[in-house]
Amino acid sequence: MDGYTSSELVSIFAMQGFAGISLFSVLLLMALGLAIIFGQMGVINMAHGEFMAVGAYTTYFMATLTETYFPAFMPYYFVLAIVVAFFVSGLLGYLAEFALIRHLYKRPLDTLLATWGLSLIMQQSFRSLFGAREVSPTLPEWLLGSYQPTEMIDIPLNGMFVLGLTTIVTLGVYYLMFKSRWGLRVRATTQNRVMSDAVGINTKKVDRYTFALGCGIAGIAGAAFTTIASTGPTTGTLYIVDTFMVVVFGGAASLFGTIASAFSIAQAQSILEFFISGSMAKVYTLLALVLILMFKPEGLFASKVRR
Amino acid sequence: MRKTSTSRLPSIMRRRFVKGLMALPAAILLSNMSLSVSAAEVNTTGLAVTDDTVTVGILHSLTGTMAISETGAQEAEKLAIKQINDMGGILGRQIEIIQEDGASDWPTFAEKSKKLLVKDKVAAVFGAWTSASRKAVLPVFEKENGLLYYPTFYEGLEQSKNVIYTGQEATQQILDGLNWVAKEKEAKTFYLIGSDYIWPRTSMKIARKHIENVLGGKVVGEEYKPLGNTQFGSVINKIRLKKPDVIYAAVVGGSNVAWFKQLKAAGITSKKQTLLTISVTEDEVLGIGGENLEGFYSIMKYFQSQDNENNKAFVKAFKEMWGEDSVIGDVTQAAYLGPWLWKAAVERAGSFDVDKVVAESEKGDIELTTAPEGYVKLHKNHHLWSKARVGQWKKDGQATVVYTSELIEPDPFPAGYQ
Amino acid sequence: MNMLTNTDFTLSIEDLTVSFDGFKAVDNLNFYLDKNELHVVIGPNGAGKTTVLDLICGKTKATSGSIKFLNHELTGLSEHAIVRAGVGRKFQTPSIYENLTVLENLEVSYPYGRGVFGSLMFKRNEKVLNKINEIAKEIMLDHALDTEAGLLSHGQKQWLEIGMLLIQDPQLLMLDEPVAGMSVKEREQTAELLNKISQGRSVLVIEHDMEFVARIAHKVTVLHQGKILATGDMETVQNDPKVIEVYLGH
Amino acid sequence: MSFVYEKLMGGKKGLIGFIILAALILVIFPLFLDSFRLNLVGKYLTYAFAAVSLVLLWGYGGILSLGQGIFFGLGGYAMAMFLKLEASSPENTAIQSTPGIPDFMDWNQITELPWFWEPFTSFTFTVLAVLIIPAAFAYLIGAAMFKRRVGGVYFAIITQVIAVILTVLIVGQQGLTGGINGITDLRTLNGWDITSDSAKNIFYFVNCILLLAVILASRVILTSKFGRILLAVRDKEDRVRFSGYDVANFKIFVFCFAAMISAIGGAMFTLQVGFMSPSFVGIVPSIEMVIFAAVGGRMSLIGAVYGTLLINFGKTTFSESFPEMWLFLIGGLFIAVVMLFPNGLAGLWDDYGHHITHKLRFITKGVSKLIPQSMLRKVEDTRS
Repeated sequence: MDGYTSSELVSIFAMQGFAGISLFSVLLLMALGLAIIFGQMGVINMAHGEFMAVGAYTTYFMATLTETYFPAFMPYYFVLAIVVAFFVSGLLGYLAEFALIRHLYKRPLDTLLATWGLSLIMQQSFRSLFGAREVSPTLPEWLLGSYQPTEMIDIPLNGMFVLGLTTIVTLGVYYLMFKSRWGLRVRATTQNRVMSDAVGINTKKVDRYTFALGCGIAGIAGAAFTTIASTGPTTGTLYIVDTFMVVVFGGAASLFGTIASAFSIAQAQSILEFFISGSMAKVYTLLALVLILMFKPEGLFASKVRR
Repeated sequence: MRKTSTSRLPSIMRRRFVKGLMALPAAILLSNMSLSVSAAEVNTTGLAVTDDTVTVGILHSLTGTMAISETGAQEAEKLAIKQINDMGGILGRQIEIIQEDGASDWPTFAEKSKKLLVKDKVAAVFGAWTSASRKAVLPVFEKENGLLYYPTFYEGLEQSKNVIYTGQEATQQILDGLNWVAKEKEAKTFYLIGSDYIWPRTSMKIARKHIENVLGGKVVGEEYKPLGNTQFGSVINKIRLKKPDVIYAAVVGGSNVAWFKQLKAAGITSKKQTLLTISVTEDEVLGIGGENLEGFYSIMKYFQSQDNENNKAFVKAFKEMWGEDSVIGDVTQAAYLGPWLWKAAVERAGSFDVDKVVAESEKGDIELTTAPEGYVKLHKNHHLWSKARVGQWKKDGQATVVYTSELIEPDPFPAGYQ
Repeated sequence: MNMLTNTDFTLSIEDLTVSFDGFKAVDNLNFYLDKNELHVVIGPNGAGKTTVLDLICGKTKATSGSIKFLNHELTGLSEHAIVRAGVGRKFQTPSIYENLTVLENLEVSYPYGRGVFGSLMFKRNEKVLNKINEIAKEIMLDHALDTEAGLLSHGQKQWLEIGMLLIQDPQLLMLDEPVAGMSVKEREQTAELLNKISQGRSVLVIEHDMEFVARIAHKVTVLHQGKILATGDMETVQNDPKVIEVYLGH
Repeated sequence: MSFVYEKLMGGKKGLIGFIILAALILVIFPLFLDSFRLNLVGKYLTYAFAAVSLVLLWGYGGILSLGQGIFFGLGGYAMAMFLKLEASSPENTAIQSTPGIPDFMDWNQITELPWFWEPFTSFTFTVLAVLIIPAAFAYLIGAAMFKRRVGGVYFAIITQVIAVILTVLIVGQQGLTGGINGITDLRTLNGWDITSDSAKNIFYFVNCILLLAVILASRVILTSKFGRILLAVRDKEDRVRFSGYDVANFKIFVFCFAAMISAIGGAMFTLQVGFMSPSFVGIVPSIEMVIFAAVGGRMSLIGAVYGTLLINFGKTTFSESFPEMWLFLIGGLFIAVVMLFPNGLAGLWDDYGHHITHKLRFITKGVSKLIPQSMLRKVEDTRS
């Protein structure tokens, strides 16, 4: 790397580091919902990407609404949109659990197929409602552009926003799943349904709300995603494999594992992309994941369980 | 299947332009056009031609990832056909449309094109968008001796008897734009970035040869991202490190949106950086958002803002038929030319027979003076003579044309660029 | 420590330890099983009984220590190799193929055609059928050969699983709670069955039902928190103050 | 004889089912469909190979592979490479800067045929490659996964990721593979024009016979002790292991066999359709193949063929008439099959089919007596 001044290299290094962290926060936000649904409940939700798209479309809808009727509210709508996205996706998740998933808890591979069917239906619904074109909400000014700590360093504002959002959601999930009374019930239910029933936990209710929570978080991820990319009917399918890889690689039931896995995948990919072409970077990253999973099938941070 | 309207906008918005549809001008029948020639005379090969109708096919993706891009093209084709019908049709026959959905899936394109040619016996097909779909249908058209009007600007390196290419081949689009940026912006160093498939790669190959051999410039980076990729952080940092005079981009589809949003977020805007792209038309801007593109340049043969009478009439008619909110990009305009070029060739041949229509087209003197982009002429090699234009994007999603070339001869197999 | 390396024990377990994330489920265990001995392991819940069986048959990997079967080291072998060496194991809940008939269940367990191609070429000949009939009679299911295994009663399922082990003629048979969920009559029949099959092979049984243990055991070992508390005949063990403490103290 | 009857045909019920299927695809379709539709059916039947392979793998073995597209694609690509080399003779490609190599290589500035393309000039090698390369690849994946006891959901996800990797690789290395366009414009097989109608008809029958042969071979496997062990592994893997079987070997074998079957389908696809593209390798086609098997009935080899035909007919018909409805319908069908009819068409047939066959036999007997042969021919004419 000759021909570059050291301050140039330092700032590139800093920005490259942030690119990795930014990818990390995106992956983590996508994976959190799935970590709950797949990791805690054992449901393979192939429609997870579509629940993200629901969040993204909700944001788009809110943006259009605000632009048309309350233009003065534009700088603030985005925060509200995230909350609405959470509830809309969550509500749809609640309904999906009620209609489909609850009949399939004993057949995990079948949840995969049924949710795939669900994802097709959702995709067509997006197309019928919003059209085949990709859409992008108009973002508030404060989300555009970059923060310049020095002359040469630009830190994207949307990346910082997603990072912040991811931190909040992660802490929220941690509190909810591991510190709250409700999280205890969820974990009890997933570990021993019969026993949980016996000690008076309404396991059906727990299932439904857990699934809804996972979908709701997917909705938040979708909303956040509109700051980075556009949304189309098939957007969800683009992310589903990456999302599953993060969760599986981290060891399905471990929140810390999901975080570590998102971090290592993001850094690996972002660094590889800097040195080799994009396509091959993706191939190498995925290949490495598959190889590692072959040697450690239970993922990075699965705890040893006495069976 | 027959389809009268496409749903590409939220239904709340759609209601508005249904009214526009109703208000379409009544059919203007030019009676002198309806020559009374029997079907047997104008059709010796068993095409779907009756004494008062002729059937054509439209084959674009209505579903799947490509539906986004192909919507405009099929709308323009339907507009042209409607206008031709209102003028009395072709050889006194009204054009009927059979539309098939390619579903963004190449094998489906092949299957449907075969159906259109073998079962429906259509006289011509307007359709295909991606290179891959064209490659998939090409053997079918050659085998069944069909006629395809293909609207997309593409990589060249092809010339089939059975295809008329109404978009630009790569050299037409690329070379003049590069000359312009080298001269106007005194650009010496270029960073090439594209999606990873044949069109960007071939275009970049031509661009690189032109930059290195003709302009005496330097390519400081060349990068391809998988289709659908939405992460450009690392590439943007590489670009920052190389500090090119010009970023030369051919990113497509959903990636395009991510690419420009992230450029803007990284503080790379037109204030500091010249960016020239060959993959952004008004259609793409709709998704990317004008604010993310403001000040960057596209090279195309057509921009919606072009100021001439043909274009004003076209834009007005298009909006009347498809809604006030619709935008028109380069491919949409090229698709619009297809039915008109076919009409001209059929009328000169006095027949719908594919061989005769192709023979007329290959004479190299079919011209359209009414094309929205301006004057175009069909070359012997099945491509169009056309101009290259550089447009600078504005916040409202429209471009200002800042440069227009001379009429460029199409050269699908450019010597020195292969 | 390796004094006993070459012995005539069927099974000798020495210094066996396994820990799950620091929790020692089996802690430095030493245990020996004689030829033709029917040995019962008892102990409160969580004592590590099932884990010991898991370790012997290779389902769980030991952290340290050695398990020798007829002087062959078993730790490190895969499950199927351990089975082929002559160790059979019945699970706590009956583990049979519910969609196959009794006959097919026994046939799948028949110790020939165990390789991929062997199984493709395997023929159900006279010899196989005779053996199946013989075993079926022994486990009192000869009348139900064509019944789908899922339709059997709970007790019959337990017997079928024992039959699936017997057909392989193992030197060491390990049974995890063989009479759980059985009626009084079935218990008696099972006790008889066990006494019969323990002739000519060693049998290791885990059981809670003291009455049943008393009926069948040659020797009893009490396990507590992964360690051996007492070993001996039923009477000795029952009178051991440490054992009484463990069982009553809880 | 009893071997043939029991093993190949699966007894009386199996025999009838097999004969009906054979009659349908070998006699009825060719009689009643024009060459365009027949060629379409031929294309669908190539997917049926993959669906049949999933019956073995998923229905019986409980191993859900979401990567059968990998093997379908490998088989298809092997055949396409051979045909492309034949189509790229120096005379045909004289216009290129390097004549004699496939056109897409020339566009990507490749001036020499890559080493791994060389052997595909031989037809014998190609046929072997269609069978062996996918099987060997499946062996690698299978050995790595099953020996490490990766199964169930994890296996499904990992096969899916491998499908993604392969797709990205094919698309990214377009100079070597033809990229996203795939390998197109295949015209002749050893000098014989494969685009002609007569060639397509011959391929159709070859395809049908291969498919029927694959079904029979699968039946031999399923009726052997191997088949029972496979079922046993699906239901109680541990028990099988503790009966002294090396479970991984059984899984590897069935995975390799399934890969080989899918690859035959892929090769036949290339021959009949005239090109191969990465859009058959990825996740979506792989999951569609599972749909075919699920709709047909995951435990029924013959059902898989019907499932494939039904879905594809549906897809073609609906996309011609109501493209918007198609995804709703297929999505709904998928959910319905999983939730309401886990045994698919075959299950419905078992529940209600006997009444129908009974009635049908009665009707056909009556009809054939009532209607003169000439009229039957007339019906046929109006169809085409």
